[in-house]
Amino acid sequence: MSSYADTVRENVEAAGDETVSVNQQELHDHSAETLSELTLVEAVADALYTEMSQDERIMVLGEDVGRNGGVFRATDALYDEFGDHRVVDTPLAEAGIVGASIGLALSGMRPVAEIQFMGFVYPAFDQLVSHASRLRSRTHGQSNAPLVVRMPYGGGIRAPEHHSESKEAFFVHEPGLKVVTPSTPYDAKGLLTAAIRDPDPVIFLEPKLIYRAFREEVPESSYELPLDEAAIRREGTDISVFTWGSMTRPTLVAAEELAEEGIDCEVVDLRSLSPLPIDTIVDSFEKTGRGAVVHEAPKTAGVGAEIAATIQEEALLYQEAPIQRIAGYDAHMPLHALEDFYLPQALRIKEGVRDAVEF
Amino acid sequence: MSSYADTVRENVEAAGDETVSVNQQELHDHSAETLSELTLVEAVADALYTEMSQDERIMVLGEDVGRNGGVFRATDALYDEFGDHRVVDTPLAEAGIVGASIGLALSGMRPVAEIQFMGFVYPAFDQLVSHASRLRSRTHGQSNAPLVVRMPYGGGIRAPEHHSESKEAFFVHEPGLKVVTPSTPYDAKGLLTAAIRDPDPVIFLEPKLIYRAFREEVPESSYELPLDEAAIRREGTDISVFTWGSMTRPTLVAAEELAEEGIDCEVVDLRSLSPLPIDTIVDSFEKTGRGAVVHEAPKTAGVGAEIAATIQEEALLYQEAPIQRIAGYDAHMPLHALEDFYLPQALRIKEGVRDAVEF
Amino acid sequence: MNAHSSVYEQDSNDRLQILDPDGNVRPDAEVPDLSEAELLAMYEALVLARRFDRRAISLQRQGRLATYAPMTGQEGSQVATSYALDEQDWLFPTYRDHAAKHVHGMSLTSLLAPLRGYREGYAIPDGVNVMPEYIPIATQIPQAMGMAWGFKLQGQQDRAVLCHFGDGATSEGDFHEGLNFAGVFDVPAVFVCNNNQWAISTPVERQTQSETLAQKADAYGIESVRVDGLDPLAVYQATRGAVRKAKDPGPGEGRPTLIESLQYRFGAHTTSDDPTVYRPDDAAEYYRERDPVDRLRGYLTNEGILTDERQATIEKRVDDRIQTAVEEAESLEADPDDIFEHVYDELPRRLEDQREELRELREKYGDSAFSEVLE
Amino acid sequence: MNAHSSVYEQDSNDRLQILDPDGNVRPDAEVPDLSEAELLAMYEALVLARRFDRRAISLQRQGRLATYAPMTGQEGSQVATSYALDEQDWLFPTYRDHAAKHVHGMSLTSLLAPLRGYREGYAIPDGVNVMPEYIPIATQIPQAMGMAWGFKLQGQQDRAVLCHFGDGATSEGDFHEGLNFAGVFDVPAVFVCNNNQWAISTPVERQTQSETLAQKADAYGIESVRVDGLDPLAVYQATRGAVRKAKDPGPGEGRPTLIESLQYRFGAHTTSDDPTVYRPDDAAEYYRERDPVDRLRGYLTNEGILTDERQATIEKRVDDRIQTAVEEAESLEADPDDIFEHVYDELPRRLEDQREELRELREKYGDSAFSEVLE
Ligand SMILES: Cc1ncc(C[n+]2csc(CCOP(=O)(O)OP(=O)(O)O)c2C)c(N)n1
Ligand SMILES: Cc1ncc(C[n+]2csc(CCOP(=O)(O)OP(=O)(O)O)c2C)c(N)n1
Ligand SMILES: [Mg+2]
Ligand SMILES: [Mg+2]
Repeated sequence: MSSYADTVRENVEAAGDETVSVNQQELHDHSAETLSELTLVEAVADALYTEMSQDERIMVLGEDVGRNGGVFRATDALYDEFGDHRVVDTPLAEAGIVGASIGLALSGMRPVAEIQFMGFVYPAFDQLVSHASRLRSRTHGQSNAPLVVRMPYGGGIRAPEHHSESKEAFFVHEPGLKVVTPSTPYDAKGLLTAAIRDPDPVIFLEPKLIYRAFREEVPESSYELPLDEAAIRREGTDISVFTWGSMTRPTLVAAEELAEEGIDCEVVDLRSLSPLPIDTIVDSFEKTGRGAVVHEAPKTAGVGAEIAATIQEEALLYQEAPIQRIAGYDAHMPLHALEDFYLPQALRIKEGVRDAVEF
Repeated sequence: MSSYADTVRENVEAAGDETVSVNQQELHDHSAETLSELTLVEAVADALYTEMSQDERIMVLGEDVGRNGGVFRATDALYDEFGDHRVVDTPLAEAGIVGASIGLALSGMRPVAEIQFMGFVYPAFDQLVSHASRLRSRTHGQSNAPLVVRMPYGGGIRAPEHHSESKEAFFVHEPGLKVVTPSTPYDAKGLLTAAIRDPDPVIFLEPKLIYRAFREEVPESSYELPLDEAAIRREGTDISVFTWGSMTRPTLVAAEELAEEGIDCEVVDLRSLSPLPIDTIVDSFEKTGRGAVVHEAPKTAGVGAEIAATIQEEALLYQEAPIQRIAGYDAHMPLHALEDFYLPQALRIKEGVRDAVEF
Repeated sequence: MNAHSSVYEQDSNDRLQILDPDGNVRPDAEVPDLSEAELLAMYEALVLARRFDRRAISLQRQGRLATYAPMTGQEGSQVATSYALDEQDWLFPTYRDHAAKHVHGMSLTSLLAPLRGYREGYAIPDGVNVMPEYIPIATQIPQAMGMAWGFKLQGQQDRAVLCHFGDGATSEGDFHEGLNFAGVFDVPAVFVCNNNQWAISTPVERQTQSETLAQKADAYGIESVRVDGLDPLAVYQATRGAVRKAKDPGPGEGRPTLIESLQYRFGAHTTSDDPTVYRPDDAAEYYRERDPVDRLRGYLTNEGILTDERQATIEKRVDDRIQTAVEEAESLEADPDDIFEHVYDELPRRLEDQREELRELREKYGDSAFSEVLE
Repeated sequence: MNAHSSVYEQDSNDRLQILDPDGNVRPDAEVPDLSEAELLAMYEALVLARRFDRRAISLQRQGRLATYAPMTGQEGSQVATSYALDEQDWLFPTYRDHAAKHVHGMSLTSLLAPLRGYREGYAIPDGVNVMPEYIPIATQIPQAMGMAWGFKLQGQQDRAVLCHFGDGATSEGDFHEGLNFAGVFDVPAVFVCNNNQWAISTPVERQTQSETLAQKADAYGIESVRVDGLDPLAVYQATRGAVRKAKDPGPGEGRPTLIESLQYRFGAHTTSDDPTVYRPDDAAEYYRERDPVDRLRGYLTNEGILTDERQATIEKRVDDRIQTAVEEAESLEADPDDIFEHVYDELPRRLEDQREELRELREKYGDSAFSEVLE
């Protein structure tokens, strides 16, 4: 197992070297920077730390984010540094957390709320879709709710029921919300920084499967990545594979293995799910003429459907095969004995890509 | 205006005669039946009344469903007939209403909960997606939650903010829930009856725009329509237009007008949004080779995306043009001065269909 | 007659009252420290509210306004709570709190605009600290709490937040979560429960088995007060006290307060509602005898502050202002581009495309083509 | 030391207690009417719970179980509440209420199965009235209320529903809505708040400003009781009384009851949690001296009901049962088809296709191909 994991890591890092760095250079000159080797979850904590040091309005609130530093340590060290007025353990009440955050934002604060797991965001769904998302349009652009709601999402960690949710589509369907998810430590810091500074409400999905999967050099100072741009993680000519968050790594693994079979995949890490980076999606697809989407969420009415629908809308004449949706099944995530059979992984990704290529 | 409305009515009824009746005859022999001319909302009340008369386990609960008979009179007369133990005004709390309904179902009752407007279902979202939908799979098939959650949905009635929601996609994306919506009084009674008798939780969306738009003959006795079958409202050869609920009528109007231009639309009223009647969708599309979806909800990640994605998956070789999504914009429903510009109506439907046909 | 209203009918001592039904000061009651001018202004706001209500209902019947939630009988409490605020304080209203919004700075035109279908009325003009009306019940409560908390965190000691909601709202989870946070974070907020005894057709005794709504505050360790919501002076006093305490609590005092303002919904829930279906109007007579407008008028007349002449001036002025606002609201025009403009700070590509699509359609077919009957 | 635990430390009279820390009957206390056999059975359940907990933690450390929520210190209350139920009553447990489930009929193997990743442990065997554990906090409360309401509506006077939740759960909207409905519809439910003073790292005094959790019942017009949750006899008595009242309330009594069972979480929140990060363990010593297992043992020994020999027999029997359950749980096998089978009563076409797709992949590549490391 560990040698496989090592392979995964090498592959991903190799792929990363080629492409992420391109991306990084555009935005950020590494040479003059102090860099740390961080995991994704450390990069989240680092982004919070860096931003909170620079902007007093920023506060973190949620369940167990204080002394405990969050159940995943994503708010580690913040409590000691910034104290219990800016790093606040709230009562156990998600609607309260998000409702409070909206009010805090209105008062001039910049709240970053943590929902302990995506499966527990539903009590706050009303505050998000009826208010956070609408405040700007309701007030005719005169007011807004600049808040970030962070939550770990996704499966693969042998967690109990409700701890593996991946329902990004719920938020993508609601106008007025932005939805982003990083797949690398570097992106985690850059995207979270941008999310905090963004004037609109941002749902920040953290792929907990890869919270600690690998380390990457992350600048110690602050930097932003755009909230609406995809990253091409691997260039290829035969097929465009769209994915995000925790599915990026298995997709890259599959891509390398498919390369050995002679199938050259372009892997697009969307990063932003709302607004969708439509131009990048369409450009990539027009280049390859074939496509697949990989996500953990149930297939039906997932974000994969939107991507397929958009492509056939904008690039039908380029389309040589059905866009494959390699996704969670239309069932709930099983308990962990069957988890491996539910989640897409390199095996299913390869199979789906072959189907598209051989069509 | 009223002559226009009359046209709409005639067209719809004409279309209805051709197709719905086929459907009806299969299930139900009209000849021996007492029929009433009912509106859609009356058919809802009638279904409740008929079922409650036959099955003591059925109860209705929600805000103002009792003496007041519901804000739309969908539970009219039930209180007087069945009393305050079976027609229950609850406290103002949607999570309470749905949570209670799950418990009632577990106790052996057959609860039919009303959510006053779809825009107010979000406080109950957690109970629906974390529990109602999962009880069967969680218990390995040993338990279930046979409950119906009725709610008026959609716009076009000059209602205040939050009163025009159409977010069926949220429920379609959640495994374990069934989602149906009628577009005629006959279907309203047949589908609601089936929903009440169904062993799974059913989200029953009522198109309030057409609650009282027209009358139709509805048998007085009880009958069921299948929960997973679409109805072809108009047969045609040039393009398949998929829609449901309140968008069915403007779609049929558009179809008749397009017929005069020489475009022959097949109009498929999906009725069931989850599970989707995939075979009917694909069969119709394979016949016409072109498609459009009409819905009120925002376009992005709406049910239209799923339909387009499914078609290109299953019938790409038949596809001659992009499937057009004629949908609400990716914005919140504006207040009513701009409502007409937001909702799809015959104008936009025709335009979209022409785009598909002329592609 | 329900439990609450019968308690209420005893004019009992379980709530703060200053004026008796005729506007006489009750024995032992102390009139709040308000100048004649202030009292008259408050009274004028009451008259305005009452006449605005009547006008709005009539406009709705003529099809010139959409569904409207009347406030007759409740405007005394609304006006008094807003009078008790300082300018820098914030107000979170519901769909019924027209008078509260107006007294705290919202123009009458803004009140009418959403009823004509324009979001412009929900904009928050600079310097006016009034949120748009909240329609999803109780959702404003955690938000108001959050704003109050934010002011406290930012050291803005002189700011409080006042949040309105109804009796029905106390059943929602958001009420519970908001008030519980308020207690834990000791925020400068005043929660005003406008117990008009009905949530559409549901009487308050079907809403909860709790004897009073005020006592729900104990569950959060916060203080509460019950006040006669038909007595504007009592409501003013209770609210003013709560606002002061929010900003500058005494030793051992908490900042937040729950005020249960006991009222009665004189009319229909909204213009779409027909209360005769579900409530016998036994109680109406009783409450009409305690009408807040008449009551303050009685007091001011007794005190010699209000004369017939002044009354006439007030009525005239108020009617003129309403008339102007109606005209302004009726001359508003909506721009379909607005659908897209304020969804995000910047227009994403897809919304831009959609705006373009709509523009083209309008160009091609004209705006009137959009007003088809959908059903 | 937080406010609640210091109150607690006074062994004060604000809660029901029967045994003192050493298991002696307190002056004025009355021992519930339980036979020797019943007392011994209860004790055996306690020993089982304690040893099950230890075993589960150790299995988790060996990687043989997934994350586990320990109950040490809380099993006395769990066992006693379930003993107070009649067989036909229903139980709504959380992820921590292993002993409560077992005493009310769930096999030990079923308790372990979900921790091995099998939904089979969440099935509800015929005649066992225990719901699967609720993980989303407080969501069980309105459901338990609904079930109790349903029994009442169906005239099943002999059934009550008992619903467990933690101190943290009292902050959720679902607690509020569920208890409020319970009051309004007067349902035969017993709500047991297991106040172990911590919600993961959050102490109960940060959860609410309310002085007690029991007093929250006033907001719903329902009765409440505080009980020493480390005293199994007191918990039994309080719960038994509440169950009786649920089924057959006296004049003026309501059916529902909120029981605040004061406990202390001796260990970590779950096996993934490290409490040393956030709580000084000053309080542990105090509570360990009041350990519920030792306390009942003390009482039974004092009474001559429990001998060393019996103790040995019990321990042996209990360990054997646990061992058998572990073996059974470890021999369970999962069928990937299960992913699809129970989503709906009947398999819709798309799920059928997906089941087929997975079957084909398994056939082609073998099941082991699915256990790739994803990260
Ligand atoms: C979450 C939610 N559920 C339902 C509704 C529909 N609704 C509008 S007003 C109302 C009654 C509100 O009663 P109350 O809180 O007492 O306020 P009042 O109208 O009496 O001022 C209801 C049920 C809503 N607006 N929001
Ligand atoms: C709705 C929801 N939010 C958050 C969580 C994560 N979580 C699991 S247990 C827990 C603390 C629960 O505390 P309490 O109710 O006191 O029960 P205890 O664990 O102490 O028995 C939290 C926050 C959850 N399971 N559900
Ligand atoms: Mg009310
Ligand atoms: Mg606890």
